[in-house]
Amino acid sequence: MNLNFFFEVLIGGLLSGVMYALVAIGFVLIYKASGVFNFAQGAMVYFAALTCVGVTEKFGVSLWAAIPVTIVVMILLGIAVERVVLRPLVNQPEITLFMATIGMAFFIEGLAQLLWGAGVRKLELPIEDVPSEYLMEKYNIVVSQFDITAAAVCGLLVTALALLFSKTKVGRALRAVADDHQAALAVGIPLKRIWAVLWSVAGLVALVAGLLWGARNGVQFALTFVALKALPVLILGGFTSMPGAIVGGLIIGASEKLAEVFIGPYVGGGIEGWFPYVLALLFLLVRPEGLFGEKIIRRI
Amino acid sequence: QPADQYIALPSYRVGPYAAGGSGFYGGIIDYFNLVNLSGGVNGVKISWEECETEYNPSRGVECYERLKTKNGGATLVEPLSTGVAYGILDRLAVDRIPMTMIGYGRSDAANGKVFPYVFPLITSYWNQAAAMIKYLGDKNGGMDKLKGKKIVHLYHDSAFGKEPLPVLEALAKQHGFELIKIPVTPPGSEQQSQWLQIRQARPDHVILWGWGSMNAVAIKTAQRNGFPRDKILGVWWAGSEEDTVPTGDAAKGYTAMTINTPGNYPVLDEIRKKLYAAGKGNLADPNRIGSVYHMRGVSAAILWVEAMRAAQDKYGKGKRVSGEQLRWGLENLNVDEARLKAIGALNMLPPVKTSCEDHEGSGAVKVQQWDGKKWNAITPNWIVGDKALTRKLLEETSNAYAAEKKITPACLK
Amino acid sequence: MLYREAGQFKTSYEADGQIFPILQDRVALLAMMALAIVAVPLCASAYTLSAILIPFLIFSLAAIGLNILTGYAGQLSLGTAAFMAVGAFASYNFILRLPGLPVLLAFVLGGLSAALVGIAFGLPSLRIRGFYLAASTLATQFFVVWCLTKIPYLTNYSASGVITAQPIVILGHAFDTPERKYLLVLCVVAVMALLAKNMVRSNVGRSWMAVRDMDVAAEVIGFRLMRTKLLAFAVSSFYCGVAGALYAYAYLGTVEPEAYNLDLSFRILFMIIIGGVGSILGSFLGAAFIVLLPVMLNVIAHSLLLPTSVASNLELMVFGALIIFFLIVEPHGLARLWQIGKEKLRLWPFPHE
Amino acid sequence: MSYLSVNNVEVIYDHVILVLKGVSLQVPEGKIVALLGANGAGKSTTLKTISTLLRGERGDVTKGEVQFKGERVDHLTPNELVKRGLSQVMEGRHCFGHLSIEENLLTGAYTRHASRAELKAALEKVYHYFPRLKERRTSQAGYTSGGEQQMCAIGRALMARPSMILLDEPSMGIAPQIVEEIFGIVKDLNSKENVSFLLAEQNTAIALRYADFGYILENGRVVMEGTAAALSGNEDVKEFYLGVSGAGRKSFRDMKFYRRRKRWLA
Amino acid sequence: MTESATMQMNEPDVHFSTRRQAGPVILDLQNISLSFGGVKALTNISFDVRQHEIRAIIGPNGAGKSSMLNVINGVYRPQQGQIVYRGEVRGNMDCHTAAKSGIARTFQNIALFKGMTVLDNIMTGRNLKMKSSFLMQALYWGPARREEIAHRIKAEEIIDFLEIQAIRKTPVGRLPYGLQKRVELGRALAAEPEILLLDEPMAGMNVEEKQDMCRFILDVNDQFGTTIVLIEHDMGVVMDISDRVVVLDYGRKIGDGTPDEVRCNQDVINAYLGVGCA
Ligand SMILES: Nc1ncnc2c1ncn2[C@@H]1O[C@H](COP(=O)(O)OP(=O)(O)OP(=O)(O)O)[C@@H](O)[C@H]1O
Ligand SMILES: Nc1ncnc2c1ncn2[C@@H]1O[C@H](COP(=O)(O)OP(=O)(O)OP(=O)(O)O)[C@@H](O)[C@H]1O
Ligand SMILES: [Mg+2]
Ligand SMILES: [Mg+2]
Repeated sequence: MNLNFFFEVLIGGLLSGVMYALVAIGFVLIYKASGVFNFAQGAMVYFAALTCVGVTEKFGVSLWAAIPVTIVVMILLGIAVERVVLRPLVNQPEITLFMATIGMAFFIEGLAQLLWGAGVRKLELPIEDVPSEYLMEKYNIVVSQFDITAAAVCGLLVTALALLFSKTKVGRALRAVADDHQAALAVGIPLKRIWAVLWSVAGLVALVAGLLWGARNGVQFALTFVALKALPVLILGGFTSMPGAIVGGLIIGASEKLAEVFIGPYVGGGIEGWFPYVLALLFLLVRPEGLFGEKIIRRI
Repeated sequence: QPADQYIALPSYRVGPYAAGGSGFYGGIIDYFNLVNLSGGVNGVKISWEECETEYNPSRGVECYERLKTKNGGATLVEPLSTGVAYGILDRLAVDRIPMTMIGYGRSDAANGKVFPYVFPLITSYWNQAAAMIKYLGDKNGGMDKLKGKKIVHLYHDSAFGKEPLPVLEALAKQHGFELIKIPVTPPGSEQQSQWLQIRQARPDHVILWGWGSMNAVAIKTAQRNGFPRDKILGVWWAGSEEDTVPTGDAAKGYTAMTINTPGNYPVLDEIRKKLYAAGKGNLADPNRIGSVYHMRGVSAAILWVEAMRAAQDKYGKGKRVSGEQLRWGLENLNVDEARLKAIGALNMLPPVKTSCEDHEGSGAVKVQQWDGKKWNAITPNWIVGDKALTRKLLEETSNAYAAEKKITPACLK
Repeated sequence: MLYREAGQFKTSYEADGQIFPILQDRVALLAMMALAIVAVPLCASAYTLSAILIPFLIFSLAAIGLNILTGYAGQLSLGTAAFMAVGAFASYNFILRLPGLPVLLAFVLGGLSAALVGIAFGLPSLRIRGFYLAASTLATQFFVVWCLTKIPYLTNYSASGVITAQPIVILGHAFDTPERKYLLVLCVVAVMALLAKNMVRSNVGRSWMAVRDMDVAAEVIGFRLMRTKLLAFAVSSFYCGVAGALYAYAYLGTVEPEAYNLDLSFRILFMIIIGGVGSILGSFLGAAFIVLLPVMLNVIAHSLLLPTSVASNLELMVFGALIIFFLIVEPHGLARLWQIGKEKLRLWPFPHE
Repeated sequence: MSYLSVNNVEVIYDHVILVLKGVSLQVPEGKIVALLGANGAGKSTTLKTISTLLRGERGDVTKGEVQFKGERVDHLTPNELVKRGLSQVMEGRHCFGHLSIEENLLTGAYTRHASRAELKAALEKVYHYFPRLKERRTSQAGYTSGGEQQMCAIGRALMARPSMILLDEPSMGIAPQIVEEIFGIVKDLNSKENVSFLLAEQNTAIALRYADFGYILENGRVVMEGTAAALSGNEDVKEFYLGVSGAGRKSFRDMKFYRRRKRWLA
Repeated sequence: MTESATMQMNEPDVHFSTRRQAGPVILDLQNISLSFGGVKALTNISFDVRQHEIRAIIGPNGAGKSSMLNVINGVYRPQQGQIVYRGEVRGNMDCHTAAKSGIARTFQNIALFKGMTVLDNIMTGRNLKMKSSFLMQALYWGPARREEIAHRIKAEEIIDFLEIQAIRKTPVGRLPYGLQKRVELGRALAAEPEILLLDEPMAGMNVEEKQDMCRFILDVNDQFGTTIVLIEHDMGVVMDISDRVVVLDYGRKIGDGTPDEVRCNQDVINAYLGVGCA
């Protein structure tokens, strides 16, 4: 086996994994802080990216002007979600909230296309998506500059959010909310405000993911599907852990690429669709709460 | 009995494939409106109704069932979706409504003896694949030059992506090139591993049998891995503006198959002038007039209208024809260059001549290349692949289908 | 005060254990069945039968299946469509390979195959819980569909990987018209719904619910977690498998594995959540809602003469909004709403107890 | 003027189950008021109505109003109520299972803008009241014993430094010594910091011992009210809530099978 | 209604004098130690339970009482020590086997099945006695139907006994706390256990309700001869109804004996009771 090729696949996988992690973070954020599995995260990624591009197109402004506008839109969306969906559903079972987020996903998808049209757009960030020449010459390994940048952004986000959760009073309150809405209300945690803020932050995370994924693949409806790539990352890393998202992403990314390249050809290929899930599942058999997830308390 | 010629359009304008759906159905409706403005088909106005399928087979079937009985009964249906087409395949003969599958669906449906009501007009996947190999052979300086070459078939891992495999495999054997099959799991938003494999294999050509978002990702990932785009040849589903625009410059030089010669045509001008200028165009964005999907829609509508004329010639001019009669019209199409010229669409699509044995009627395609802004045809003439080979395959599989379904192959009158 | 139990005394536990202890309910149900069997095929148009009622019934069956697993046994699953696919493709192969096999038996065999697959993929549920399990069930979804596209034997070496359902012939009668297909589906669904109702009101059902509500306590009481959960997976997959076979045979006809994609799994999940998690009736209500709502929205949107793309997007938005709306009005679904309605009716004219 | 007053409140659960049928009660400033009543009388519901936690349980207040410090509060959020100084200890503990005991306590101080030192002092105070919590401070609350969780819930409410506390069955599952201690703390806070209490309690004897005033709830109605002394002296209360009848306390072993069940009819 | 139900269950109150005498040791716990990570929940605890007796376990919060019950019915596996049940050393056993061998229990934090009705909850208690296959149950036919009805009759007896007829079809989630405790007792009774483990069955009840509960416990003990292990913080109840009491503190046993002995044990007074004996 060609070792160089192996490393190329490995590195490519790790970097793809970071891209998955970027989406997974959005899930973790909401789950960790409210116990809701936010199915609409993918739709939010699409919505954010499309809004950003839509604004540049419609008003003829530059991307840098469109981003603040999109941020405002995402914050408004976060507030609206809290007001319209979450507030009336306080203290309901997880599955109900999960379902509500599916409803939201439909709504947001429809809204995005209604506002900006169903067309496929391009989004160009000032980072070129070509192999880094330095690495190419030095190590003869093809790694895109873009991916490296994305990895850096992702690392930054995770660090910031992990700090938020572990070091601040708000972080503690968020975890409390995830455990017990009713008790969180009783101790005076302002659920409404916290949720609005949280969903706004999730919107911003979605924007970052949307920009990077959009620049990578074009801004189109399929952006909503990247959520499917993030799910195995999520269960492997643990729903409640920011670092878990990154580590899970790396593991999933690398192993899925290696599997596809080195095992795929023997079984007809295309195993990337289920391989990460099966891998994560096997892993869960050993640790049912994922790598870094909070232990599920089962006690009587 | 209403006087209108009513067409059922189970369309999709939301969801992952909305971009294609809105262009295609937009083109159809634009052309219908144009025909109606000039008095209809020998005075018979065309009417139609859309129904959102979201590209979902089950909703598509519901749409079909709902639309088919309206306005005195639908006389034609076109779902632009393999899943929906399969879902209603069995019902067509019972309902006596012809269905066209312009450039998709099962290739062996071109056998009118087994599938009397199904029309994969212009080109099926098999003929398209054959034409692709023909083009690649020509490009290399003759089919014999293909010997020893490596061709990657990078495909959407579904019925759609696997459809051309029998043809490609047969041709690989025949011409001695190596066919490397690499599947991409739908929806294909990540293709790093596939392109690494491709880079590793160093193929001479890559056939991109992709669909939807998979195409843009493929082109981008090729760029990221430094694979030259002009070595990639896409199937027509991978050859629209929707596939290249989002990739920015990455798609420059990328080639793809098409059944329409890119460019401008009198019929499009007319659409601009008579419809869009008057605010009656169907596309939200007039810049999409003449885009690949739009043109394909217009082409579809042109063929249907010609079929209506043919049927009216036989069954009574100036009168609405029934589904059965329109089926006859579709089976006896003869749209030659002269006719196309009269319509204002000369060269926009290849001439089409159908018969009971051949519901496809052409099999001719062109290759186009993206220059960063628009598509340009790079083959002056229509390309036709090894039709004898596809014919043989077609007979085999369609007869197997007939046996399984207990159908006695026969031409309808 | 038409609807009341006053005066309807049960003198035996047997009488009290009936599925519908209240006379009015029984009468209503019988009337409905009579209507469904006699009147509907006579009066309903082919469109209503083949585009609304047949899919409605098939989806109801799948929803019952999922409801057994998710609603009763508490194991959230996103792999329903995969089990449906197994049922369909297995039935197809059984009929193909065993000529002369009765179609109904093939459906049962299809269901059993789905049950086996269900058991295999249910094994992780012994350790994995909640959303972790839900996400893991996606493995089933993707893996099964992948197998169906990769193993040509399963699709009888069809070039494109589609199967064409064989005609349904039972005892020499061909079920080829919408009316007949409808009657067939109706019978299958009615019988299976009855069986499901029996299951959930007897010990198996209680074991599922016990595991759902508090698995540790269930174990302490003496239920075996493994057997209970796996049985739930098996029964649920059996139902989904039969539904999948009907979906192929009585509805679509020609199917590709893609027809059983994640989207379908989600639609069935919507059905049970909207209809009522843990309610057989809810499965029907949910299926009706999800089948009818888009159709209605579509009709309404188009009658408003909006541009089609606007109409389609609005449709999607309204659909999403309505899901949220119903969840807010009644998180326990339409079945609960129905029950509250009945309770209100019973108390009428007083507003509450 | 009373500190907290509940006026003629009616509550319906799930649109059909009428639970409170016009409950009115008052808590004067700096007093301890006991809310007594059998299982299902509606004590917890009353408390949840006051703290507006009812909404999360599909309960509706269909009539009546709640006033706190002379202001109508039934439309406020629990968070605003806590900020105004009204905290609740919910029935059934409701600790945050995944948070450690100390983190649980700290969430209690969420509404306070306290410095680190102040927080530390507050924590120490709670630990002083409940030494057991100090031992278990780093354990996840989900894994502590029932009684420890109960202490944690009470401690958490104290962290907000409320001026009024709604206590729902503070003694449940607590060892007798600690029960006395808890009531000692209540008295302590009441006399030293002028905190008012409304406590729903099943342990009538001890509740009446510490309370100034009491209400008895039956079937969603207030059937008797009076000073604690008056209630303790009442024959019915003695028999049904204190377990002593004419002949003094009866052994639990010697209960008759058919007791005269007196119910107040309102 | 209440009265008639009670009537059929109980003979006139003469049986106090004829209370069953405690029999031989049925359950013997020897040197049990259990710890979770660093927390030692139980250290080297031994005590026994005799047939037909009411054995109370008391102790301050976090002493390890509930953990003890969890050890007895197999939810927790002790790191050390052995359990002799009915004369046989019991190996590592899971809770299913414990249930099968006649140990039933209630929980401190009510562990009812919230989504089910009272009747269904009680019926779950009888699951080990149900034999018909699930196919039969699906058909609800023949033996399955007869079995269901037979068990229903048993369940109804318990409902009558506990005087909860009026709520038999109410979902338990809606019941007030006290009634839930009663239903939980019913579920445990439905298994017709040999040993009944009760974890604070009277928490959150007022005197009147506690009296009811005591009556139920005594009756069960009396009529069916069920052995009862009881955790309770109400000393009045414990001292009145139990035959022998074990006292735990910080995972250690600090006292064991009749209520009166325990009440006057200085260690117990220091650690738990606070007040001396009269
Ligand atoms: N979420 C709910 N849905 C329906 N009914 C409820 C709900 N919560 C409580 N109830 C009913 O309301 C009545 C009063 O309940 P509440 O909890 O207020 O009683 P309580 O006096 O606190 O009793 P306990 O002493 O047992 O705690 C009970 O009959 C109960 O069944
Ligand atoms: N699963 C567990 N993991 C970690 N620690 C545990 C676990 N179960 C119990 N403990 C600890 O063991 C100790 C004993 O707990 P246990 O529940 O047995 O107490 P208890 O005597 O029942 O107290 P209470 O009267 O408060 O219910 C407690 O400190 C508790 O925190
Ligand atoms: Mg209460
Ligand atoms: Mg305990």
